[in-house]
Order: sequence, then C-alpha cells, then structure tokens
Amino acid sequence: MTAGLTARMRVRRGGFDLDLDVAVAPHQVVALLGPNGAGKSTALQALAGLVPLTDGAVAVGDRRFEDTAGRLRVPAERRGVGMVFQDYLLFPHLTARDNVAFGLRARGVARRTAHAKADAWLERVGLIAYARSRPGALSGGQAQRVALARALVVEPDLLLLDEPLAALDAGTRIEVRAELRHHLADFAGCTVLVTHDPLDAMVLADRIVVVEHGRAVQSGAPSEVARSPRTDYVARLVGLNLLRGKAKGHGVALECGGSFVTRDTVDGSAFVAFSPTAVALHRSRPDGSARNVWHGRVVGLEQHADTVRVQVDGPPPVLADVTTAAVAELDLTPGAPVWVAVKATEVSCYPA
Amino acid sequence: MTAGLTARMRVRRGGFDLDLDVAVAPHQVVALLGPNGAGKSTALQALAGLVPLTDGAVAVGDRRFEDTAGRLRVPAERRGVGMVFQDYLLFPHLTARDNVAFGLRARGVARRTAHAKADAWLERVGLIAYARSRPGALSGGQAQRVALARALVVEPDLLLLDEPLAALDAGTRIEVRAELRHHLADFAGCTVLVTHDPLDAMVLADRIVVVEHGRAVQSGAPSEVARSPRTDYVARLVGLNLLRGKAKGHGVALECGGSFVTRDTVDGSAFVAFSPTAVALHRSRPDGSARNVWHGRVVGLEQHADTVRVQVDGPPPVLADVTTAAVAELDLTPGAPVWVAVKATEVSCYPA
Amino acid sequence: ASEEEPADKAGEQSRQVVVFAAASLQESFEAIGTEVEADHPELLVTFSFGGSSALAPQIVSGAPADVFAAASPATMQQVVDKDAAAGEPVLFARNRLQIAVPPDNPADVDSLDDLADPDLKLARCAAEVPCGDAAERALAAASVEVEADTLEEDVKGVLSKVELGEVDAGLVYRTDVQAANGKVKGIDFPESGKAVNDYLIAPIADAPEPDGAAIFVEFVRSERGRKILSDAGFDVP
Amino acid sequence: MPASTSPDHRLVAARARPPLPLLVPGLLALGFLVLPLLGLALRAPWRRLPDLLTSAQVLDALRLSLMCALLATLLSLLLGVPLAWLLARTDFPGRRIVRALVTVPLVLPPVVGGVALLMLLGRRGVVGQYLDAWFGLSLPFTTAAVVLAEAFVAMPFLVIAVEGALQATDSRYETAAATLGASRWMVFWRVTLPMAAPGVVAGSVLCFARALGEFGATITFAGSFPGVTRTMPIEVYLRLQSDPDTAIVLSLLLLAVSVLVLAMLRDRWTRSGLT
Amino acid sequence: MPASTSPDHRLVAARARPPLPLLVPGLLALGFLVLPLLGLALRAPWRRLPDLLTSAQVLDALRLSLMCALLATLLSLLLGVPLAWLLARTDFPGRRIVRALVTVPLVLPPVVGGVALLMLLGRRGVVGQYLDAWFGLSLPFTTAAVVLAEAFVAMPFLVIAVEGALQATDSRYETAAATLGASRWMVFWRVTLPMAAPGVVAGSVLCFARALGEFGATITFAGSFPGVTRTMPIEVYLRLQSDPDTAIVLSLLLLAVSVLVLAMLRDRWTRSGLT
Ligand SMILES: Nc1ncnc2c1ncn2[C@@H]1O[C@H](COP(=O)(O)OP(=O)(O)OP(=O)(O)O)[C@@H](O)[C@H]1O
Ligand SMILES: Nc1ncnc2c1ncn2[C@@H]1O[C@H](COP(=O)(O)OP(=O)(O)OP(=O)(O)O)[C@@H](O)[C@H]1O
Ligand SMILES: [Mg+2]
Ligand SMILES: [Mg+2]
Repeated sequence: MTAGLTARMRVRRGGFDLDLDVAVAPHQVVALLGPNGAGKSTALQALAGLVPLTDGAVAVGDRRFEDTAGRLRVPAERRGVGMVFQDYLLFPHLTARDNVAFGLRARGVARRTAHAKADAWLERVGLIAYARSRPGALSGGQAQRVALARALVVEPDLLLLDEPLAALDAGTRIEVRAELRHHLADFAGCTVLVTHDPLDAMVLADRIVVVEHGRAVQSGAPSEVARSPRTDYVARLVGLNLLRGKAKGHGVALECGGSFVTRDTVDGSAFVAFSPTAVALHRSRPDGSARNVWHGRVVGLEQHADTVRVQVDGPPPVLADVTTAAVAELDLTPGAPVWVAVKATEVSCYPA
Repeated sequence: MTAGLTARMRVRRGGFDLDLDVAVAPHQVVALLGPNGAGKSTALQALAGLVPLTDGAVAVGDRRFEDTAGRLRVPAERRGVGMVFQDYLLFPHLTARDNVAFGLRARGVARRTAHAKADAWLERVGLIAYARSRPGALSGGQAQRVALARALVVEPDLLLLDEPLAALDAGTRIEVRAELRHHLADFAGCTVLVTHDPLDAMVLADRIVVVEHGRAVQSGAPSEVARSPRTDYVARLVGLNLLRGKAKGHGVALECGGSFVTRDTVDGSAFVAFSPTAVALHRSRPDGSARNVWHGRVVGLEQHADTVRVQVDGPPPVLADVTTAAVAELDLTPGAPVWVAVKATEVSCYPA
Repeated sequence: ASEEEPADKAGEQSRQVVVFAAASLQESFEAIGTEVEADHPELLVTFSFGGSSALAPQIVSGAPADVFAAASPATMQQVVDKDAAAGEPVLFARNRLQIAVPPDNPADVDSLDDLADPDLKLARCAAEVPCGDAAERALAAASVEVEADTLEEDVKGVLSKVELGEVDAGLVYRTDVQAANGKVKGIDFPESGKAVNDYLIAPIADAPEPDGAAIFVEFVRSERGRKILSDAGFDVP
Repeated sequence: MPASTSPDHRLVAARARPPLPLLVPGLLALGFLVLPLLGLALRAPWRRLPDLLTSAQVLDALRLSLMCALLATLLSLLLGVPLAWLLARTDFPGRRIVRALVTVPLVLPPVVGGVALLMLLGRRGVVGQYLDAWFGLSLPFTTAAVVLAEAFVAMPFLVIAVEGALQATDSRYETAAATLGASRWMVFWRVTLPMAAPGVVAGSVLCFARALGEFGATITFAGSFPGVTRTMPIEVYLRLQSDPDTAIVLSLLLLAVSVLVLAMLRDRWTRSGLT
Repeated sequence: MPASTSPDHRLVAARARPPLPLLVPGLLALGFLVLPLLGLALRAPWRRLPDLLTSAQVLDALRLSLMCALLATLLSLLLGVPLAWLLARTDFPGRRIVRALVTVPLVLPPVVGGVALLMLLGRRGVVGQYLDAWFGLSLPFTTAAVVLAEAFVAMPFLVIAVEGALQATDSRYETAAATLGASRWMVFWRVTLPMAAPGVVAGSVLCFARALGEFGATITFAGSFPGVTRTMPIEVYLRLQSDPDTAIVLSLLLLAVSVLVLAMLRDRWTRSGLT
C-alpha cells in the first residue's frame, strides 16, 4: 500500500522557526509558495531527513519516517525520496551520466542498465550530448536539468523539488515543465514542489500551500486559492486561468464547453492558460483584436488592495482581475451579464 | 577618462565555442539574453578575466585588459570588476557582512568603514538581520541578495551580473530590481547583465544582445529589438512596452504624451510596463473593463510564426501582438486608424 | 664478500645459527661466520645486527636467537636478569678509547690534557652509554677537567662530527678510527687502559640450535676468531 | 554549477607572478629542504654505486624495503581511511581523546614503539603468546613484522592527513547522495572518498615515505635478518657503523627509488581517481 | 547556497550506526595503534615517575623539546604553507620534480639528514663556513640547530598535507575573491587559508608530532648537550642504553605532554579559525 504523505513539522534553525503541516495524497503534487526565507527549503530538507525535526512526525502511508514522540528517525538514505536541491549539488567528480545513474546504482541496478536509463533521462531533458561532461563544464540551466533527471530517474515514493525550473530559459522551461508534468502524471508517489513561478505551481500542482515566516497562511486547490486568495501577495502570485480541452491547430475545444483560439498550435489534449489580468470585461460585444469573446455572468467579486478578482460563469468560467474603477463603471455585481474577451496572444497552450 | 567596454571575445571551452563582440558605453547596461548553454556565463567570465580568451581583446576605455595579439592579460583582481555569479560563490567561512565587506577590505578600506558600508548594503537588500549569518544559514534568495550586495558595494568600473535576480520571489524581486535600477542609474561604469527575465532586461538594460550557440543573433536597444525581433524566440522574450512618466496615485502622465491608469500606486517619476500581448486593438472605441483606451494609427507590422507585432503610433506609441486572423479581420495595414485598449491590471508601474 | 652465501644455503636443509650482535661487530662477525660455515658445512650462520640496547629486549621477549654478543656489560645484564642467557656470559673482546682528530689536526691535539682547552670543540659520548662511561673513567684517571660541546648517544655520532670537522677532537674507540679509513687520525693516550669497553657473548637459554650456538661462541674465542677481532682493532683477552 | 575538481574545467584566474609574501618563503622552504640533499649528492662517492647496485645484499634490502613499505601503506589505507572517516564524520563520546591517541605513535621514539609491539605481539607478549600457543604463529623477526612495525609508525600520518581532508570537503554532497538512497558505505565509497582523493593521496605519500624510512621500530620488532627483515634504512644504519660514505650513497639510492615510486603512484592515482 | 564548513550549520544526514565495512577496519586500526601503547603503559614502572618528574635533567629536556618542536612547527608553517601553495596553485616547469623532491627528506634516514645539514650549515659546510667566517655564526651545538634539524625533518609532512588540502578545496571561491579585487596574497590569506584550515591544522599536528619525536637528525646536526640540545627523544635513547624501564616511562611522559599540547592547540585553532 502506498498512501499519502502526512507531515507535522516543527524545526528550529538558528533564529528561524518552521511550523508546518503538509499532507499529500499519492499521485498528488503539492506546491509550496512563499517569499525568500519563508522556510520552503527547510521544509523539504526536513521531509528528506536532512534536518531533524524539533517536534512532529513524518510518515508516508504506514511507513513512519520520523516521530519525535517515538524517538523514531529513519535516515535519509532509507526514506526513498528523490530530491532536487536549489543549488543542484551535482557530484563534481562524476559525469552527468554518472550523476543521473547514481541513485539507480545505489539501489543495486546493474551499471549497464543504470547507464541506459540515465541516458534516456538525459535525452528527455535535452542533454544527451553532455552525458560525459562534469558538472563544472555545464551551464547553470544544464546543471539544473541534470539535477532534475537525477531525482526523477529513481522513481522515488516521495519527490521533493526545490525550484526545479528556476535556472531554465523561457524556451527550455516550457519543454521541461511539460516533461515534468507528464512524469508527475504517471508518478504514483507524492510530490512536494517549491517554486516562485505561479505558472509552474498552477500547471504542476494539485494543491498549493502558501508559506510565510515558516507558517502556512493559505492552502487549497490552485483554482480555489486563485479564486479567493487571502492576501494581495497570494492573489498576484496565484492568479491563473487554467482550462483543459482538445486542441487542433490554433483552436481548442474546451472540456467545460466553449472553444478557444490560441497563438500556439498544439494537437490533442491540451491546457489553456492565461492570467486573470488578461481577461477584459465588456458591457457590449467588443469588435477588437481579441479572438476569444464570449458571454457570461458575474458570480462573485473579491476585493484586494488595488484590484478586484471577478469570477465569471461561462462557459468557460474564468477569473478576471479588474480595477475598482472598472467594477464601478461596468456596474459589475453578482448576476450581471458581461462580455468576456481574451486576446489569443495572451493565451498559452501546452500539451496536457 | 572612463570610456566604455569594448570586447572581442573568442573562447573555446571543450566542444563549445564563444564568438562574441560586446561594446558597452559608460553608464550603459547591456543585457545578454539567450537560452541555456548559449555562452552567457562564459562571456562574463571572459570579461572578468576568469577564463582566458582564445583570441580577441578586452578593454575598458584606454585600460586594456586582455589582448591575445599583444599577449597582454591583466589578472582578474586588477580589472576592477564586480561580479555576481550564477551560483553566488559566497565565501562559506565568512559572515554575510564580511562577504559584502570583502571587496572593500581588498581595496584597503578600513575595517570599520567597510563594515558600515556593508551594513548599509545589507539594509538595502533587506538582510541586515542576517549580517552575522554564514552563507550556509541563508536561504537561496537571501544568498543571492548578499551576492548582489557584495558586487555592488565596491562600485567597480565594470559590473557583471549573472542572473542576479533569478532566485528571488516575486515580491522581493520587484524591490530588488528597483534598487538595482537606482544603483545602475547612479553608476558611472559599464554593466553587463545576464537574465532570463524579459522584464529585467527591458527595465534594466539600455541595449540587448541575444546570444545563441555562442554567437550574437540580434542586438540593439530594447525598444528596437522589441519592435522588430528577428526570430520568434526573441519576439517572445523581448516583447515589452516600457513608458516613462510622472505617477500620482493610480495615474501616470506619460512623457511621450497621454496618460495611464495602473493597478499599482506610485508617486513621482515612474515606469509603466506591459506586454504587447496585453494590448488589444479595436475598430471602434471599446466599452469594456480596459482603463486605458486611446486612439492611434498603425505604422508597421512585423509577421512572426503565429503572431504579428503591430507598431501603433500614439500618444503613447505601443507595440501590440495580435494573431494573423485579427490582422485580417481588423484590416490592419500601415496607416489604418485603431483604438488601443490596455487593462490597468495588465500594467506594472515601478518608480523610475 | 660472503653476502650471497647465506641466502644460497637457505635452500638446503641446513641448521641455522642465529646470532644477535652489536652493530660494531658487523665486519668481524661476518668474517667469523664465513669461517664457521666453512668449518661446519651443515651450519648456516645468520646475523641480526643492531644496537645492543635494541637487541636485548628482543631476546628477552623471545626472539629466536641462539647467541647474543653485546657491546656492554649492562645490556648483557638485562638478558641475564631475565634468565635468558644460558650460562655466564664471557668477555671476548675489549675496545679501547682513542682521541680522534681530523687528519690535519687543526687544534694540535696530542694528549688528553689538550682537551681541557675551553676554545676547543670536543665531542664525546654521554655517561649513560658505554663509550661515555669509559671516557669519564679515562678523564678521571688523567684528572683532566673537560667541557664537551656534545655528549653523544653513540660513538658513531662522535666519529662523524670529527670526520666532518665539526669538532676538533672526539673520544672514540680504536676500532672506529681503524674503520674510518684515514678520514680521522687516532691518538693513543696512556690512560686508555682505564677507558675500555667490554664485549660479552653468551648462548641463549631457549636457543633453537644450542649446538650451533656453542660452536659459534667457541670459534669467537678461538685463535682464528681472536685474530679476526684484533685485526679489526679490538683488544682480545 | 558545483565545484569542479578537474583542473582543465576550472576557472583559471590569470596567473601572474605569485605574490612575494608567498614566493619568498616558499622558495626558502624549497632551498632549505633541497640544498642539503644537493650537498649530500655532490659529495657522495658515486663511483661506489655500480658495486652497490650489483650487491645482492643491497638489492635484497631495496626490494624488501619497497615491498614492505607498499604493503604497510596498503594496510594503512585499509584500516586508516575508515578510522579517519570515523573521526571526521561520526560523533561518539570520547572522540577527541581517540583523535589525540591516534597522534601519539607519531611522538613515540620508534624504538620504544618497537618495544611496545614486542610487548603486545612478541612471543611472550600480551596477545602474542596466544597467537603462538593457539596457532603456532610467531610474528617478530618475520617480514610480516616489518610490515606491522612500519604500519604502526606510518599509519597515523595517513589517518591525520585524511581526516583533515575529510573535514575540509563539503559534506552537503554526502547528504545529496543519501537522498538518492545511497547507503553510508556507498556514500563513502562513491562520494566522500573521491572528493577527498587529493587528501588521501597526500596521506598515502606521507605514509609510504615514512614507512620506507622506518628504522627504529623495525629493527626492534623485526630484527635485521638479511633478505627477511633488513630493510634499506637498517642497511644504511649498519653501513654507517662501518663505512659512512657507502651509507650516504645507499640513502641517496633509497631516495631516488622512492621518488620514482611516488611519481609513478601519484600519476596513476591522480589520473584514474579512486573509484 | 555555497558550502558550509561550520558543523552546526550543516545539513546532518541522520546518523545511524556507521556501516560495518568502515566500523570494523576503523576499530581495528584504533586497536592496532592504541593497544601497544596500553601494553607499554601497563608494564611501565610508574613508581619511578615522581623521581623523573623532579629530575632537572628530565624537565630541561622536556621544556627544550616542547620549545624546539613548537618553533620548528612555526618555522614550517611560515615556510611550508607558502611552498604548499606554490605546488598546489601555480604552474611552473618542473613542478612535479619539485614536489617529489619535497617528499624526499621523509625517506632519508634522519641521521643522514643530519649529516646533510652539517655538510651545508656546519663549520666547514658549503654555506656554514661563510656564516662562520663572516658573522662568526656557528649553528651546530646550539638550540637553533635543534629547531633547524627538526624543521628539516618535519616540514615535508606539513607541506604535503597542506598541499593535499589545497588541492581538495574549491578554487572557484578564489576566483570570486579575485573579481572583488583581492590581491593574490589577500586571496590566500582571507580565502584559501581559512578554507583549507582543517588541512593546515592536520599538517601542523603531523609536523609538531614528528618534530617532537625527532632524534637522528637532531643529535647529528645539533649534538646532545643537556639543557641546550638534548631533547626528550635523545634522553630516551640514552636511558634505553642504561635503564630501559626508565626510558619507557620517559617516552610515555613525552606522549602525555604531546597529547596535552596538541589538544590545547587544536582547540584554539579550530575555535578561532586561522584569520
Ligand atoms: N542551516 C541553517 N542554519 C540556520 N538558519 C538557517 C539555515 N538554513 C536556513 N536558515 C534560515 O531559515 C530561514 C528559511 O530558510 P529556507 O532556506 O528554508 O528558505 P526558503 O523558503 O527556501 O527561501 P528561498 O526562496 O530564498 O530559497 C531563512 O531565514 C534562513 O536564513
Ligand atoms: N568549464 C567548462 N568547460 C567546458 N565546457 C564548459 C565549461 N563551462 C561551460 N561549458 C559549456 O559551455 C557552454 C556555455 O556555458 P555557459 O555557462 O556560458 O552557458 P549560459 O549561457 O550561462 O547558460 P545558462 O543560462 O544555463 O547559465 C555550455 O554548453 C557548457 O556546457
Ligand atoms: Mg530555498
Ligand atoms: Mg550561466
């Protein structure tokens, strides 16, 4: 039986204090979001068994990793976690291939098989040409991709990713993110992801936990958190409309009804993503460059410092960020009919 | 006399070959953009004197740093550069304060003065509370800010920044970026910046050089590159409308004429930034949520893979990314009148 | 000259006599060993040379030795005290002190009295070791007060300092001067009769090869043995 | 982009002339260490070398010396590296005392060390008497005794040098290896050891050199039988008694051989790493 | 987030029992190094200790030994660390040969080393004769000679251990320091040295211990005069000839003192770092 991760972590570290509960079901991805120094990396290290808990318990299913009450503590190497470190920590004396194969070799996989699997992963992250390079001869982004491959190749029970895409350039990022999503979809274990990029969080995570000063300040499904962010900070960070559908050329037929025109051409199952700020609301049907125009009805409004997040029923249902002035001018109240416009160039479309 | 940086760099590194010319005037910031492994870090290291040129010459004004023809090579410590490394390279045995003070102490500044200046910089990057922490006790983002302070405090002739903001969370990033901009505005030397973030590049740089496979594929002022990006990749990376004005509350009176409503409230001199994809074009005046609506005239169109970048005369003049279908439907040709709409929530506003 | 032979003979099933001997006896004893082997082809004489003070504890702790030849009565006594010697050790050689000076004799030394000159650089052995003990006795007998610059742990240290000209004179054994092959000059002095060092030899109690041990000890004390020793500069009683 | 240890991938700061405060003392040190040898070499009676080089006794001693020193180094590596690791990477009560105790054989006059070994492993020693009674095994005065004596004297050098190197390497790579499921042994073997390789090499060089030069403990614990326990330093010592000049030539010969061996081993180690 | 070297900031992998392949040989090594000493300590006639401890000659020798060993270590640090740096961080023709030459005094029988020093610095030595003629300076038979002899024998240990440590530290931090305008000297002093500190400490321990135990070169180059040049090891050797039991007690006394000194120095070094 593989059941989920349950962690109640309390860690003192110098003057810093982490107090965080995390639960992740199998197959689920939880994203930790939060400002620098919030304790995200510390939480991952505690889960991996690299910093001891001051108090609390960590378990995956019925495998108890740590329990300060029971004085139990399974060492890192027997937890079966895969981890991508924020600063990669690739072994400087091993080639990229040997770095990736390391975890397999540790699990007793024969050299030949391990190398073959490592090469397959290097291929996936686009670095097969660098298989024999040492980390010192890789660029920052290349190193991060190798670190990602190293963690993923072992198919661990618990996957811990600390900003796994931060050093990647825009183009590579899209590819690697899609690759990662694929992998996570097939992945039976639990994943905890730290990222600063809301798109990463929304695309990859099933649940979001916002951490500030070592405490969870909000958590929930991305769409929930996006709909009613509890602070302005969270609102900015977690604003994203994410819709699923079948794509053909520039068009996507959405699962929830309606269709979309996008800039990117994708074929097959796809995600459509755009920011609430990209959604324009109109009283009458607009005649402009926006390729996606439909009629909807306001179902909720949520005021933040300078903006109002408007929840509009569809199909498709979307979130729109507008200024308070616009709310007043358009007379947006729950139940009000509106025209929704989203420019195709504002919409990203990824294969799902 | 401080004159600009001129560099003709050719570096062989294993199988990789860098062949790049860079010229930076005093007071100017040049951003290197490009995918992972393009050679950006290598170029910075060559400028700093950390990797020898295979061929070429580097000089700042009449100070020649390196010249393979003349067999001249000034060692790194006598080039007077400041450098932020992609992986920070903070001295692990020194506190944050001592790390920042290091360059000053190297220049013979008295300990007390050096510490005072270091503290001032730690204050600026919001880390004065961590002055006595060792790098091992800093989070990734904190370490990056210390690295930034360490490079900036010495006020070098040549500043080399390798993804100085990559590990920062969204909130801190805005602050630190503004702080960096301020600093660069006062800074008499030349700056070369590597970044993956187009906003960083557009806000901070006077000139952009796009590097791929070790070669410059395009360069020019950000607005130029943004107006006519030579590849789709560059188009996506470097699309940004950046306008300058005087802000008061949510309004900004633009220097180039016209005014803007923004979500953020700023007072005084400010930048207004929004993506070309956020700009909607209409045949008639739209009545929607967009707070910024004005009338303009198409002056140019530039076709890319899936989008067309439309140059619209103002005031203010802007770039808009629209789909080919929209171009056809709106009949956008040079000279055609259009209504331009930009949602306030799509617009970022920073103190300049 | 006989160096290869023991190794060659080791192949045959010969009886091995193991002799632990003071390092200063090396040349003489190796010559004696060759002769013993010539006389008794069934025997193979093997030596372990070293400082007497290093050899004594080895024998005490059960080294497979048949014979022990010590350069001082004190070290032999350590073996006797632990009942490790078979029978009373016998005196088989004496070594007499000489004044050793560099060949050019820069300080013009020709008697013990000359050593009293405070400007003269002098080396001798420390009182704790046999050659130092002998030196003290000689100086006492001559009633000379000398201030040495160094009190060495063994006589070779004194000799090398004379050879290198570091000191103007040193008190060493006659055998050492002889072995130095003209690199130092030896000066006899009348009181040297009081400054002798006794070499003792004894078979070992647990000797694996007691017969061989007896044969070797006997040869050392024989006329041929005495000849070899006196050629090397020893006094033989 | 983590540390690179292979020199060709390193960032190379421009190598101007080394700073005087380092160059001057460094050269002084070099002079101090090398000039005496030079003096020795110049004055040594080299014409005796051909004789010596064809003397079976000398060749035996040389062969024996090299073999024993190599075996002692191997033994020290096998036992000493784990000990260094225990000292550097585990926390047990009394670790500081243990570390100090390890240093101790360095200070012990070698002859006393030999006596101590005799007291422990000699035929009448605390442990030795049982070895003798139960297995009929007698260590002293055998070639094995030479190896043991050399290892006893030389192993501390290895342990301390390796411990220093382990302390200086970044243990975060080890934690990264642990998250990949590597057992502590595998972490040690595939990460710790390769990363500390330069220190292990340095320690082995020290250990080998010390073992090769060992005299006091060897002659006391193992005796000086030609071909069995008489190593070069003992040969040199004995020659010093009778013929100092030859002794010097022999020492220089020993030197030359040891330099050769070290150069060869170092090259191999540095080339292939330790994995 | 670069390497952290202070243990409290380190990520600590859970410390289960060390793996057997490390624990067993480690403990074996410990036993091998410590048991002989224990045997020695148990059998030593400790009742003579009070006498010895009040004997002026013994106390003189002890004081002299400590002083000379400390001075020799200091001298070795001053000269040897720069040499190690030159070997590890600069590239000059013949570096490999120089490195091998530095190893060489390790292998040289110490007595021969003493002879070499005499040939160089003695009254008639290559350099010594001028020292004598021009400055009236004569080194042999002085305390300074003891320090020199000990440094000659012990410095290579320091050099090689420190070089190993330097090789193992990540030189990228040095390039970072260079970009901050630090001269090579400052890089060395503020970055290289502190980062290699564990190796320097290890090297110093080796050097000190070796100097403290030095016998052959000292007695040959400096002689043995009570209070001036007669160090503890020489005292021990002398006693070994006349009264071996006392010699053993003296050696153990030397051990105890050296452990004490090393523990004190180590603590201080490790606490304050080297800057
Ligand atoms: N080893 C340590 N010892 C003491 N304090 C530490 C240590 N590591 C981290 N800290 C402190 O704990 C806090 C949380 O650090 P952590 O690395 O978990 O932050 P983070 O959320 O990952 O931030 P970032 O986004 O910048 O990586 C920070 O204030 C940091 O200074
Ligand atoms: N020390 C080295 N030796 C050999 N090749 C190297 C070395 N460092 C970098 N390279 C190679 O040179 C190329 C350029 O690397 P560089 O670090 O300059 O890329 P970059 O543009 O900074 O990429 P990133 O955005 O990922 O940091 C890469 O292909 C890399 O593998
Ligand atoms: Mg972090
Ligand atoms: Mg880079």
